[in-house]
Amino acid sequence: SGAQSASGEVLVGVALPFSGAVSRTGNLYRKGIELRLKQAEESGDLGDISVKVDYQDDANNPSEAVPLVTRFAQAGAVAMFGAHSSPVALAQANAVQAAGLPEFVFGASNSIKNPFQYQVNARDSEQIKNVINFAARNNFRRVGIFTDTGAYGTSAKQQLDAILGESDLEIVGSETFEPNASNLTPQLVSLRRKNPDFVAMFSFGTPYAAVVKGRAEIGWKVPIVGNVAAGDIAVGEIAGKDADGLYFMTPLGDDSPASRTLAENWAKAYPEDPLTFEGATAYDAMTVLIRAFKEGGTSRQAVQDWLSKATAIEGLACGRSPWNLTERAPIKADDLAFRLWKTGETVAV
Amino acid sequence: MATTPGAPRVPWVTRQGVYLGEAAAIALGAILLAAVLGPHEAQIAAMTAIFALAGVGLNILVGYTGLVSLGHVVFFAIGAYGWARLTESGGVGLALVLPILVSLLVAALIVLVTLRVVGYYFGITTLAIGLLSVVLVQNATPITGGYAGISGIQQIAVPGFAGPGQVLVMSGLVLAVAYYLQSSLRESPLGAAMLATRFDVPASQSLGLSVSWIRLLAFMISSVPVTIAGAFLAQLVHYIGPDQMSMETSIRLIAIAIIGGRGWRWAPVLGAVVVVTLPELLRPLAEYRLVFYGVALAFVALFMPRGLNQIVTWASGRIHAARGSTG
Amino acid sequence: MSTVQLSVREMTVRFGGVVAVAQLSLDVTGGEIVALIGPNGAGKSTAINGLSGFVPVTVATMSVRFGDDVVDLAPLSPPQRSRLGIVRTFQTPRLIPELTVWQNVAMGSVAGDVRRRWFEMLGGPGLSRGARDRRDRAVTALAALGLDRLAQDNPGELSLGEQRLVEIARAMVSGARVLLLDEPFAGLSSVEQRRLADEIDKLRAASVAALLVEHNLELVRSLADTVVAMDQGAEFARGDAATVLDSHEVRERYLGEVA
Amino acid sequence: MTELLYFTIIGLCIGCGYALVALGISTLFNGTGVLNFAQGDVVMVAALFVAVRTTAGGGYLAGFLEAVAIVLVASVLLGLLFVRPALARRRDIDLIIVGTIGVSTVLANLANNVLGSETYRLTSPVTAQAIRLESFSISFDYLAILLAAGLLMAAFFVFYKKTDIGLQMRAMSADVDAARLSGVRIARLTVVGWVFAGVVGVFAGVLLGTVLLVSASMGVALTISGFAAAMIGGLRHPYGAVVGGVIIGLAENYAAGYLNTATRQAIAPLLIMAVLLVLPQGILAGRGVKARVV
Amino acid sequence: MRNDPTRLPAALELTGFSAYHGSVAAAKDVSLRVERGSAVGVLGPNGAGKSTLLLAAAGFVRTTGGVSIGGQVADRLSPARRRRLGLAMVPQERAAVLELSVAENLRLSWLTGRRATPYEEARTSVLEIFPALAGRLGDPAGNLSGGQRQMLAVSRGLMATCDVLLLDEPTAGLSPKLISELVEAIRTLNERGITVLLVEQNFSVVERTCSDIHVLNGGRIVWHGPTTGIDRDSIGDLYSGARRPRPTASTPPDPVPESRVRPEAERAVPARSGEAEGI
Ligand SMILES: Nc1ncnc2c1ncn2[C@@H]1O[C@H](COP(=O)(O)OP(=O)(O)OP(=O)(O)O)[C@@H](O)[C@H]1O
Ligand SMILES: Nc1ncnc2c1ncn2[C@@H]1O[C@H](COP(=O)(O)OP(=O)(O)OP(=O)(O)O)[C@@H](O)[C@H]1O
Ligand SMILES: [Mg+2]
Ligand SMILES: [Mg+2]
Repeated sequence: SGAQSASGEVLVGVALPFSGAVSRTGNLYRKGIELRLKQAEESGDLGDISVKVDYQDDANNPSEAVPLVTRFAQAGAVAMFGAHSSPVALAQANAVQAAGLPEFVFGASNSIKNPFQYQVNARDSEQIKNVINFAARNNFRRVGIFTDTGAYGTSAKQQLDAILGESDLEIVGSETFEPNASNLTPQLVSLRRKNPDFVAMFSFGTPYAAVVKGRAEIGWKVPIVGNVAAGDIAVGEIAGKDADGLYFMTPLGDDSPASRTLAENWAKAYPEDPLTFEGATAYDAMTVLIRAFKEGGTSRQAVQDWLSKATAIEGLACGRSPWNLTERAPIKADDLAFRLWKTGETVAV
Repeated sequence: MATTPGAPRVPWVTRQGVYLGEAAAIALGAILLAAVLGPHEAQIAAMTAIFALAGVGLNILVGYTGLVSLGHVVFFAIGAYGWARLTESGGVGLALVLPILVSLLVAALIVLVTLRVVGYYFGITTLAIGLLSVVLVQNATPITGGYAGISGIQQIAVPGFAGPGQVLVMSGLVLAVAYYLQSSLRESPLGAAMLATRFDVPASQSLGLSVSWIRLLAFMISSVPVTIAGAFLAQLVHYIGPDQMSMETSIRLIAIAIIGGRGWRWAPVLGAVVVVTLPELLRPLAEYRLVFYGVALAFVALFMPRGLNQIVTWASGRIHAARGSTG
Repeated sequence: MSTVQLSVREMTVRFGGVVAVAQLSLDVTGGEIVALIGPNGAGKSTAINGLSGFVPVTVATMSVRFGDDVVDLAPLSPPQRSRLGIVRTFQTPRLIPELTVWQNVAMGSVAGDVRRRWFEMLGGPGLSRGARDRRDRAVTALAALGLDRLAQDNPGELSLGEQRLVEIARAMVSGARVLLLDEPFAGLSSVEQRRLADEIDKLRAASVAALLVEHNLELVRSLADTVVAMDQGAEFARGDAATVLDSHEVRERYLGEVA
Repeated sequence: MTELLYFTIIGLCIGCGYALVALGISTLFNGTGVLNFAQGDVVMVAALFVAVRTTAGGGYLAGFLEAVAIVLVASVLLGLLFVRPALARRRDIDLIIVGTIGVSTVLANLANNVLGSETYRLTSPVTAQAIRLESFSISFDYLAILLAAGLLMAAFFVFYKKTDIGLQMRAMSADVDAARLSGVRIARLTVVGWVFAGVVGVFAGVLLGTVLLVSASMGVALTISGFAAAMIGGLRHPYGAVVGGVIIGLAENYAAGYLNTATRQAIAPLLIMAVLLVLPQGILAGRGVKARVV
Repeated sequence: MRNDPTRLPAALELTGFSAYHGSVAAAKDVSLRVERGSAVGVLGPNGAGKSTLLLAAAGFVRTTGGVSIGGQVADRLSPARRRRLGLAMVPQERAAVLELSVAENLRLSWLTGRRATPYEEARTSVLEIFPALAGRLGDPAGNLSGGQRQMLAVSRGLMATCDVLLLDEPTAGLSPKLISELVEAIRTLNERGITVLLVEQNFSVVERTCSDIHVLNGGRIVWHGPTTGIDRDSIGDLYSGARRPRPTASTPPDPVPESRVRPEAERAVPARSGEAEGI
């Protein structure tokens, strides 16, 4: 348990994929955490607390991720970051609760309900509500659903069917695809047969590139609305012009002062890769944790208490309104701004 | 080499006592570890014991019969999901027995489908079966919970132990039993028959051994420990999902048998230590830890065909020699 | 023990175009040694393969008789025939590499034990007992062929002749009622040949039915009661050793002596 | 109607893509008797390398040549790795499978750590050109794959059936002992076999990279498709790879276009099982009289 | 002996030659000399070390001592090199690649040989000796009968168009008719100046072909001399109490470990590692 509160040293565990297919995303999160910590140490707003972070590779695999929770717990960590994908978060739920270890998770699934797991990415349901807003704004009625068969797509698909089903949108078609499939055009063709006004696509990063490429190959001009992951810079790099007409949402506004300073600092720290929601959410989560240390205390119990009661955390880069952690999912639908890919760049809409 | 003509010195042929002793040692070791280790170490130890248990199955299949299955994750899944679902609706007893029966059935089916397929083709067919089972797991949402998997799985409570320790004790005990049975199987007529079919089909047929039957038996026997291991994995992680049922898991299982020294009775245990425990100890290597794992796999498979057994026999040979020279 | 008789009528074996065995009929009775001779490629081994079930054949009848009850062999698989007591050796020895020599020989009687002594796989005292008497049987069989010095070796370390002898020992312990021996003497030294000949001769006393394929005519002459000579799959001479071996056709078609 | 035509053409090309991987696998198998679970990763390394170079501003062809050089070196090293087991006649399939899987793990993770975990798509000189039918456009990249598969298959056939080295390699893959006793230089030819497989791998890499996403983690999926193709067609048969590949390519595309993705995922495994159940040696292996066993 | 100026170099000469399987010397301190165009017989009980001796001379087994082929020292040469020097061998086991066709087997053997005569020519002359093979050129060697395989094995030896031919029990499994034809063939080889070292169990074959005989037992030469100097029965006496090679205390210095060409030998488990025990 958090006997650390006496000493000035606190341990924070980070279990993210640093190897394998999604290691790039894992490293983006890590950069966000590191940047925030560096600033905190420089600006001295950590006071006498010194935060030590233990970064471990969970290979995005539940069987590896769960032992890491006990590892951190045993080492006396007072909080942890983890779970790039929802299954990992679900697997860890039991362990974090047993250890009383609060965790910031990046998985977006709605089935993550554990009182110790705080989802710093917008839940699927929130992102999907935003899809409805999008349709309303462009007065689209007929929606085609396109999701991958992996963790991201499948967890979103249930929500899509449910929420869009209740909305006044008409689901004309629903197709799935393998994230690493050699070719996606057949599914797109059969989706086009239903001629939807637009396609709601939920997946992670690079498959968006494959899809827009496929869309170009079959000569289909339909607009596609993706989730936050559609903003992955790889999409622009790979698809270039073909990505035009692909919309995505991001919790990262560009109007708030916090977001602007973050953008500057990030550009200074990591000139090679542009700021995306991954870096930003991780950065914000670390900010929250630091607040918890200062205002709550540096024991697990204290951190958990503080987080579970935090109703309005100001000055974060992500989200329009202050974070309310009582439902453990601070980013809501209208915290998400829309952006659009244009010739390899993203523009606000 | 050869002995003096006339009276051949043929060794004491079975070592029942030895195996019993070793099995007991495994069981005691597990209990001891569960008592002294912290939760994290206990979790790793339990994971090792679980994979060792599964390794017993592959050791029998690969080591005795020479069949390479890249699809044994099927039985892993049956065990895990079986336990997860059946314990939800009460019956622990049922959750223990039913999956095993299902596995035996599936094993029999697989063998029937692949009866005429041999060598690499067999390996690839089982690989296909493994892939199919993953697709199945992903799509049979009512049973498997699809990609979200099943969380909050209960475990067998062992009085006097906490958390992972309980699983460690249970899997350790089962492992001990499996170890003993595996070792005596090796020396029983059936074990010898398996070995014969592994090396020379016509010869074994001329000895009256029906290759298909032996294959069937071997496959069914090997499926049981893997199934039980699956159930223990579900108990240890309290969650089960498709990501744990990937082809990579199947490969791990074979790797355990090969690295340990397929056919050797200690292969599952030592192999599991290398394949499961070592990577945890290698965490300092960060992203190069898998590179190391791969190198180990390739090296052992290509240059140490009898795996760790080779090292052990070599070492014991050295010891013998030393004794000889001194005394 | 009831007398055994293996009999086949009009056995034909085809491989694509090749007719390896044509309309061959044989009777081998317990206590009798029948020799099958003929030039290379005559179909002798194929005949043995047919009788032991290793190649598909077309036959009028193929059966084995134990006393009064007759078993039809045609539908039986090789292992089934072997379990009936029809045991063969191979022209090129086939031993199990990972077993020592005596264990290889012990394999001769393993098939029955897999069924009768299946409980051994659960360990327990039964295992040791069964293992011990399998071992003893094996070692005596090896001693009979003067191979006991090899008992502990690995088949991979044996010379070809040694391997052949071990395989024969394996066939001997199987308690076979019918033995099909494919060129057992090939590659054996004169000493070993004599020793093996004695062992095969003993089979008579044990009222085993033996079919012997052999090119060494002296041995055939000394061992065989009946000799069947075949060429290109078809039988061309049959009778007791002396008459057949001295017959004109055999000398011409087999020995290649032009009369 | 055009849809069906489109699916068919794409299926053909993708299938030939699988065939390119499969050809690498069966080249090595027929040359050295080793079934290589790392072929997909060899392909990946080539593709990823070219991708990295081109994004860094290098040319497609230059990258291709550099990739050839690199893979040549790697193949020689790999070949040397497999010489000792070959000489020791260590052919147990379990050892070969685990050994090559080990190699695959090493390649995949090294690529991830050295070349990075980004995802790319190659653009070749002909990427821009395309045939159009109605709204569909089929890039020349696809046709290049079709062409390459055909040519490599022919080369493969000529090499093994007509050349003396091919004969020696076939002997070696069939029976190392006998080959050695016949004076075949095992060590040398083992390396040669790996080099050929490597070169085929580079071709597969640079061509496939233009039609699917390239990343360090793509190897295993490629290997599996390659196996499916090689096995269904028949490992020993020169045309096996292409026949098998095309069958899978078409099946997958029709399944995805007219049924659903679950079926598409299941179709290749199901095909493997169905085909091997009926023809245990693959479709094209059934020819000729069954070999003598005893 | 080697550096005796009065004699021209022997076609094949072994001096103080030992061959090892692991630490076991299967042939010990053998010295023998085969003159150009002559045939020498090696006899011995089973397990005497005959095959090992031939394999060692051809470079497949770890050895100590001297080998010279046509006067050229070959101790360190690889099997392939020795073959190209004109030393061809017909082994007792694995003498053909069963998966390849008969024709391919012949070509393979010709390829790796010296290629003194063109392939077609060599093949026709070989098929004259074994017409039975002529009809089977297209079939897989594995489909041949035992004796036909033996014919193929010998033919392969001839295809290598060599100076020295090592024959390991070439008549095993051959029908009497073919045996006499093979005897003729060996004689003609000698006339063509090709040297033959013949391992045999069939004494009459040796009698009919060889000028000299070496009798091997327990890895050592226990008798050697002209063929006329010995008869069947006295050979049998030399065999009696057949001794097997024993592990030698001092393992040989030779660094290159060559594994004996034998199926599965690699998998052999030493009797000590109890795993293979108990049936
Ligand atoms: N499985 C097979 N496929 C094709 N041909 C075969 C097969 N088995 C045997 N043959 C052919 O049938 C003929 C008879 O073969 P078999 O082995 O019976 O001869 P054999 O009498 O044993 O000769 P040998 O004395 O040389 O052993 C040979 O020409 C052989 O090539
Ligand atoms: N790979 C091996 N490892 C260890 N010992 C071996 C090996 N091969 C052969 N031996 C032993 O070496 C001795 C000689 O074997 P070799 O094959 O040379 O005998 P041989 O004279 O050819 O007998 P045969 O006439 O039966 O062919 C035998 O005692 C055999 O046990
Ligand atoms: Mg024969
Ligand atoms: Mg020999």
